[in-house]
Amino acid sequence: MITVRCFAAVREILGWDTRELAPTDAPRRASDVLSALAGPRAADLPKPLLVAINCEHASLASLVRDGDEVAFFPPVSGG
Amino acid sequence: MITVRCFAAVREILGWDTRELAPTDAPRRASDVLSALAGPRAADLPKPLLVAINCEHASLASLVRDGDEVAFFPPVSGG
Amino acid sequence: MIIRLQSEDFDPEREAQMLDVKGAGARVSFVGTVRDSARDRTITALEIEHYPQMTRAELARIGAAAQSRHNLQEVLIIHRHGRLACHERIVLVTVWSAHRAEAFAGCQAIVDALKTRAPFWKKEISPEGALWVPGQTPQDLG
Amino acid sequence: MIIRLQSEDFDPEREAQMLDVKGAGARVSFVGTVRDSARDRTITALEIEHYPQMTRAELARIGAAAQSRHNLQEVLIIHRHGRLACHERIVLVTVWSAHRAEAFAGCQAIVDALKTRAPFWKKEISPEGALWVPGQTPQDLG
Repeated sequence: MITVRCFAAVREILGWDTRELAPTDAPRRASDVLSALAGPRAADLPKPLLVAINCEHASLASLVRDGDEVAFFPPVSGG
Repeated sequence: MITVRCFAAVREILGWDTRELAPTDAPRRASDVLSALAGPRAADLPKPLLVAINCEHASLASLVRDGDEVAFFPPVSGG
Repeated sequence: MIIRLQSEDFDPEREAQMLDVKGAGARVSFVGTVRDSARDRTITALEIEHYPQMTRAELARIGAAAQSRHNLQEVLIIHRHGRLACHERIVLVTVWSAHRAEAFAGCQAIVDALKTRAPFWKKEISPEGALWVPGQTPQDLG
Repeated sequence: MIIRLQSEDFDPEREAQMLDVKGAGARVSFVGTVRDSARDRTITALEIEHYPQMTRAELARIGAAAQSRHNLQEVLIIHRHGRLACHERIVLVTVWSAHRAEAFAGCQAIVDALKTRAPFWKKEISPEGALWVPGQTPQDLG
């Protein structure tokens, strides 16, 4: 399974914070994972949208594999 | 009177920390004040030699007036 | 290197003393606090959300990168999350080095990286309502 | 702005708290301590001589220049003199600003100016004997 997490404004817009997604045979990019779960609401998400895979910064074009945790969130503001 | 003060290695080399010097009619530069009090030992002093007049950084070429406090010291190392 | 994520407040000096770094010569600390106004609004509180597992990993990467690049003897990062009232401390970054230039550069590099890489999101609470603080978008993420 | 010259030690956090600066957002502190070695010699103590009237005036000038140039809300400088054992604190510079970049730049500007403009001289005491620390010569004094 692929675990998908959302934070901050992304979580508020999509209305959930964690989902599981069954893996597919064909390789999927983070953008495909987002489309599969966000549907038409993907258009409302903040831009730029940041992506992390397994707790490391990644991009919408990064490949997601079975067992990965992929996260979507707005630009961060730590410190 | 002109008050002359020395610090750190300058004080150690000259052997005193404060002297008074009677003013003269002709204007004197800080370098003249030093020559009048240090004599031949002026050659042993650390280079560069820093100068302050009335607690502000100055130079050996700065004019010294009656009532001034002039100080001679090596480069500083605060902090 | 010490990395701590917590909701409670901290005493910056006590935390630094506990690390007991000897002979470093220079120590530089940054403390960030909740401002009482921002974007022309009065701020009464800040709600800080984060991504716990990633935050811990990312702070460790940020600290380690600064430690090796700026020759730091020790690094301490404490970042709070949850709801903080205005004027409360948010974050502490303290670094130790033999020389002051490295300590300043190392501390600033960590604080800059927190702003662009550490997965925290802040919501400013004001009498007019709540607003997400716009984050910074670095060019080199991923 | 608070400028203090003293032979006694100080608690950096307590001194900063006493100023009670509100709503600054960013606070940067530098603490300099006596190193245990320098120039390949073991250092057991440091003797700091200064020029009291000028030190006070020069620190006030340095603090005021940084405050206006870097938009600092508040500046605290505490510098010790006399004989200090190794690892003891020598100096504290703490500045407050609305933004972190100004706070870092302002604190570093003050620490840099202390090195080149503030009339302190340090003698390193080691088992091999005592040695004056070579000072830095800035180009723009006077």
